[in-house]
Amino acid sequence: MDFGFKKEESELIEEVREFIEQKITSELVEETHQLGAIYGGAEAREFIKKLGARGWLTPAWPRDYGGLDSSEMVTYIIRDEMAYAGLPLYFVAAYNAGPMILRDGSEEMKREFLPPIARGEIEFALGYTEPQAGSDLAALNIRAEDRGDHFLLNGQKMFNTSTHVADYHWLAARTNFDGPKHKGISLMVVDLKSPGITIRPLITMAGWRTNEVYYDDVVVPKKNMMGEKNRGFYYLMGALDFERMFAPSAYKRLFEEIVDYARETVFNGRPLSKDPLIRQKLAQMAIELEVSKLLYYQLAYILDREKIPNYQASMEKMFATEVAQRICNTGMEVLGLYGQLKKGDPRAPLAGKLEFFYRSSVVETIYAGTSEIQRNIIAERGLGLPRG
Amino acid sequence: MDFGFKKEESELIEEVREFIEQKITSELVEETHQLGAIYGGAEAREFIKKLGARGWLTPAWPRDYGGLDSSEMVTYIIRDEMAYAGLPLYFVAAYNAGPMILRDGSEEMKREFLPPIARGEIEFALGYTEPQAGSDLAALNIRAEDRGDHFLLNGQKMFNTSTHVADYHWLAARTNFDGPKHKGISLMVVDLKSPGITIRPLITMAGWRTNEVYYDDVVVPKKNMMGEKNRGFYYLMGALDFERMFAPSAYKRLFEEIVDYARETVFNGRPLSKDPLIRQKLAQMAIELEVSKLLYYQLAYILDREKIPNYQASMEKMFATEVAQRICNTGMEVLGLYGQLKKGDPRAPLAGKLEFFYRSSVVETIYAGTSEIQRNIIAERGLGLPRG
Amino acid sequence: MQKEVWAFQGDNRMDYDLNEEQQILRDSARSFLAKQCPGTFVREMAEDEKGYTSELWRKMVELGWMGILFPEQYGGYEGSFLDLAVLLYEMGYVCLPGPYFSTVVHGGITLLEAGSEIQKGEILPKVASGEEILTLAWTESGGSYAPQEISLKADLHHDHYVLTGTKLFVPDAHVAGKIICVARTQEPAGDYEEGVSLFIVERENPGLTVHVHSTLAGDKQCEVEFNQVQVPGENLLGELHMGWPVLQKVLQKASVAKCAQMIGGGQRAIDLTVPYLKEREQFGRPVGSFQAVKHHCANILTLLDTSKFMTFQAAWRISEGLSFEKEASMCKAWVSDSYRQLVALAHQVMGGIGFMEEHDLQLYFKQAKTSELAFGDARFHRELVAQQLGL
Amino acid sequence: MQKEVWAFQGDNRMDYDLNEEQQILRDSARSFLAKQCPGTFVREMAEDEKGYTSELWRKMVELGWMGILFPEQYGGYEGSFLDLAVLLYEMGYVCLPGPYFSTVVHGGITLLEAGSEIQKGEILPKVASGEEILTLAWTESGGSYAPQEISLKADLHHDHYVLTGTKLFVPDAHVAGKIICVARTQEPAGDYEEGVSLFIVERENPGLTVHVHSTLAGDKQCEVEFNQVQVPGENLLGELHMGWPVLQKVLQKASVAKCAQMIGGGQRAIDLTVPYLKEREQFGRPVGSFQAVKHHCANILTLLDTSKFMTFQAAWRISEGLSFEKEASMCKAWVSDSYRQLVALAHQVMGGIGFMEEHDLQLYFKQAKTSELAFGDARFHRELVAQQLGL
Repeated sequence: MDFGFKKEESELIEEVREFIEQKITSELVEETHQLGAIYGGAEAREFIKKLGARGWLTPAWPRDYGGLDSSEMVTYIIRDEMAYAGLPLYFVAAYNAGPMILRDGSEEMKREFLPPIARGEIEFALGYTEPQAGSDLAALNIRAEDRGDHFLLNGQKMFNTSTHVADYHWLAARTNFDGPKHKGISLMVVDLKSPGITIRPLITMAGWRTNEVYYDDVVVPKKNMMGEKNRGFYYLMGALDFERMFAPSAYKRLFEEIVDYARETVFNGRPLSKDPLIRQKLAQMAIELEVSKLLYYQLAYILDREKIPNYQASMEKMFATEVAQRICNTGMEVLGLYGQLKKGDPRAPLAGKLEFFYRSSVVETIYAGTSEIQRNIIAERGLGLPRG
Repeated sequence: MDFGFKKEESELIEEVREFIEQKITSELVEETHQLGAIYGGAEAREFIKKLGARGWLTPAWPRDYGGLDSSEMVTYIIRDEMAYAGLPLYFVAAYNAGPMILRDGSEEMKREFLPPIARGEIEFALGYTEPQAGSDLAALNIRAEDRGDHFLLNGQKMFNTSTHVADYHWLAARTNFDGPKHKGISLMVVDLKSPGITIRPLITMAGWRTNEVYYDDVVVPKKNMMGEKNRGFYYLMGALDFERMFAPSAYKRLFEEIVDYARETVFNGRPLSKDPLIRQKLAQMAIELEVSKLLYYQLAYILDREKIPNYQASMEKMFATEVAQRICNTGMEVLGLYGQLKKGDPRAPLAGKLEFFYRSSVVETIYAGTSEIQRNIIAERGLGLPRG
Repeated sequence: MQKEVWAFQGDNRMDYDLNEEQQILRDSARSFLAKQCPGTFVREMAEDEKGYTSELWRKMVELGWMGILFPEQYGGYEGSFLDLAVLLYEMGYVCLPGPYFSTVVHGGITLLEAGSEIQKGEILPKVASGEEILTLAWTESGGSYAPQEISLKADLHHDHYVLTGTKLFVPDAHVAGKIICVARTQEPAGDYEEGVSLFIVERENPGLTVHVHSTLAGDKQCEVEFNQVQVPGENLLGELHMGWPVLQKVLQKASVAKCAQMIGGGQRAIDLTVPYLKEREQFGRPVGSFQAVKHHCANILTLLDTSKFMTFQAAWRISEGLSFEKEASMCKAWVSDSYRQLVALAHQVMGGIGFMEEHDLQLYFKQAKTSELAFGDARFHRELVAQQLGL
Repeated sequence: MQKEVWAFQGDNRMDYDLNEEQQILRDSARSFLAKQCPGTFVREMAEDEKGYTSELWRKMVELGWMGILFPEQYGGYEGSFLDLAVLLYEMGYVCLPGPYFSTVVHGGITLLEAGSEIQKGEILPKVASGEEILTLAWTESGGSYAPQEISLKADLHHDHYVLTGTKLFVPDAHVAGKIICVARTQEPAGDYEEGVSLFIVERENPGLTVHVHSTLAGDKQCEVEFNQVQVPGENLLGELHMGWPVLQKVLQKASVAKCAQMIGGGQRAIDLTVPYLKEREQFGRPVGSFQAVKHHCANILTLLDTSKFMTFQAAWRISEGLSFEKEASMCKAWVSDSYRQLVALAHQVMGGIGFMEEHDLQLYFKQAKTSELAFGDARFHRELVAQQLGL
């Protein structure tokens, strides 16, 4: 990396790289590949605790709650290095639920959840999406009935990744059944071992598992509700600006392997890398990765100035994920017939990695807000164009 | 052309080519270039009459009104050959107004206007667009007040190309000022020499002229109204399916000149045409032109079966105009620094033709329904998707 | 649903409709395959070692599909190339697994192009009756369809040839009875197109080993190793050293045949997507009413319609006995890119549900990539178009 | 209006904001140029033979803009490359015509890179005081910035060189006092980068004829014919035969400078478009509320923001004395394509009105193409990036 980091940041990068190099195991990589992220597995939990022990899960948090009082730039650096290493940190506890609790949770809740999150001891899974509420979160209708000291939950969630390995569900549920949809949602922490929860696998075309989660008379103590009742939608919308990002180096690593392949593979007595068309395409990908990098670190820059990345977060997510798909397509062009060979085939280049990314990258422009939603946000917030 | 035309069609193509070759003059080409179409100029009127004399302006019309009782396929062939020759026939009288009169006009009106149109003696200019009514035609508000035996017109039209050279204005005006907008429009033929009409030039970035047309107490006899009063919007919408098209060969000719240039221009001891990147791009353009051709003749095919090209007309117009712009961009890449040299510069390749097309092609995806409008139509009519 | 548009032959002119017989063929194939080949079957066959079932194969034989292209004398139906295209469209529509394409297109067309009367008389009737499965072994370690690729050697020893080398990405070789093998019979002296020959090789031949690749689509492409494989002299297919011109024709025809499959798949991707977009609501309105979604769909339909026209223009030219080289390469280049883009857009408008293994859309994602790569991708065919343009 | 985003230097790290001085420079340049250089002036200068007015030139001199990059000893302001970028951004914002860029960037930077103390001492103060206009004559009939392009010959005759050949696309040569001419002083023996030298040539030199090209943008690019032009030996700029490494640096720096102009133009294209889209109604609602229009605009903003970041990363690296070759080429490649696409999208959302000559948007359409071609287009720079990647 040659971004002109501060000295201490450059040193941190080295430290993180060294750490990863020392602690990474082939089992961890394999487990992460199977799960789609470094999450919930035995190997991952081990590794995450080591990361947490250094404060690297939550460097920007206050020391009181287990952070380092450091910067978002440091967080972004660590997450990008992890992505580069094939260990993407999409860590709901540290990056979605935690920051919301930090901002809007009660002191009791902070004390209960933040330090173990920072130590990497507990893992959360996102509980937003439902069959009828994808991009349109306000439409969610899992019911949380107020029963005095607890809520009674009934309903269904869908595409709730990691619920089968996480400890807690970071749940958005409907607590008000009349009035405007977006004024009746609350956020709560649900122990995934609670009686009445059934988790059913949904297998994706990447081979990863995601889940349907059924709630059948599940009891959730009121103290587990985050912030004020019925204000969950506002917390969520506010949080999106903070949490929306895509670490570009997940695909940078893949790109570098494609470049190596092009250099090493000789056809008709000439390395593929000398083919003018391939040169152009690979150079273009290098440029787009560079652009992604600048968009990515801009977010940390804005956050560290205590401003809110607004349309910029949408732009980064949209751009970087579309670059990701272009890298896969370019790689497929470079590899030709070989591109379709899967992991395990003795002839598979990149050990089948590209075949896998080609499949899995399909969802990048869909999950966490489609590219279409991001473009709406860019136009409306970035340019002030009127809502449809 | 190698489309598998019928024998008589292939013969016609030869005949048209021969005709063009014999009758074309450099003055005509220059005049057409200046005006943006073969229209209204002294040379053009001469040529158009010769075309009309053979029935080639309106081959599909009944013989009674000056046609040949031939097919739309023949019309499309002639228009594409003319486009290829740099003499694009966007002939409002023959292709917009005429067919509407033929379908919905009174016998009197047919007798008055159709034969001279077929003979190429009179020329019409489109009078639809207004400052506030571009894509949204129903919003037009030039006023035509009913004064018994005539209408009294007041208001303004904009981007009404050719009004300064044509004989008649094919005008859409508001004849009902209450109720739904689209139920108050009528179509009429207005003599452009009528007192009260002022035509002001608007120069485009292509150098062509279009016009603002001001109506100030202009008298139009009622017999000049086409069909029923207040049903103009429906006539217009119905006609769009029939008249929407873009002859792909206007840019095919340009493409062929770019190919010739690439073959003939040697850099570093090698013709540009041997450059792998240029080969790929030119091949792609050839393919897209082929696609355009099939989309184009599909329209004639549908019309000749007395069906209505519906989303297909939108698809052809959208696709062919976007290909047009890609051809210009590709040409600019091939020509490099030379691409910016204008007609008249001694060093200008293609006699500056690409520089001109690069500018003028900007409007192709805008006029006569933007690409966005066409995509709406394709999705709604072609796939039955619900209106926004 | 939108009206299906075809681009077909009429009175000496390329026509945009099916004729009556083709409509009957299409309808019967559509209803037969809908029953016989649901998505669950496709998934099952991707995991299955053989990749097809004898039962379905037999039924397809009974319908006369194996001999659709062959002259009557070989037990065929003398259908046109367009008829074959209609059938392949329907097979693409359901992602039909199994060795139909390799048998009838790879094998059948190559035999029709180059086979002697004896060879055709011996093999084609067996194909038509479902007894024989064929394939064609072309690409080697370069993964290319260019003549430079051919280095598997065939040496003449008295009355037989000895073949040594390795072929990759050979479809269905693991179940084929006969493999047509592209071999080099002369060292290239400048022009790689010279000195290439074709041989009919029994798969049971000792010295021949087949290993099934593990591929994206779970189709059966094989690595075939020829280790001193002895082939009788009469198994030479076509003239000695003159195999390349045959292969060029096979490549173009097979490309168009592949495109027919692809546009069937493209149609299915639309049929899987558009009805869902009309039903599914977000923000209180159907997803398909959002302009961004509509425009993606307009692009999808454009990619499909144009792919259909390009495919059927090329197929029509082959049927009519007109030149088809340029049109076939234009077609494969256009459809290869378009189908991939079409499915990518379909995934985008479907959202999360389309990313699930159990949703059939992913089958077409895989079919699109596999088909794009078969017989040369868009880049490969654009280069052929450039040559046709005299560049 | 959206907040302007910049990508600028901070505490050792690339920063995304302007510092205070740069903000002042930007604001004063913005208001000065808004007054001095409306669209009417740009159109007038495109028709004008000279292409600029002495009056405006003098005012720019008074503002110290000519010497912004030069050391104080030469009458300059010792501004950083980033300061220059801020100024060029504003010039691009109004499509400023005239020889500023050729004088300060083409001429000034080349002299700073390669000039002797004597040469700099003689010329730079005159530039700073507005007396001297410079340019650089590089491309010839191939229209390329590659070393193979250089074939104009400079032969040594005792104490002077004789230059013969033709240069094309030389900016503002018709008004320049001095033309820096890239010449071949040695026949290429394999490596075209060797044997290239730079010469300072007086435009008034007999044997030198200048013809202004007729170009898309109406900027003044010239054909300059050197017919046995005699140049004194001391006018050699830099070392004999060693001109190419100098030119490489000039190319990269000038590319980034050009990009700074381009992003200014891109910003203006947005400012011309977006307010109109909020006002103009069609179908009873603002055009800018249609999702298709919004998405075009989102793409426009993305093209602009990313172009800004790429430009200022490269400019920042130049300012900081870091390596900048890769970043400069990445930047020129990205911005060249992005600016053209941005203006095309702006035209598309504006509709007919943007196609009118009198609408300023067309000025930016032309600026985008001209700038894209200057110092190598995206393809040219991608090839340099490929080399940087070790491909």
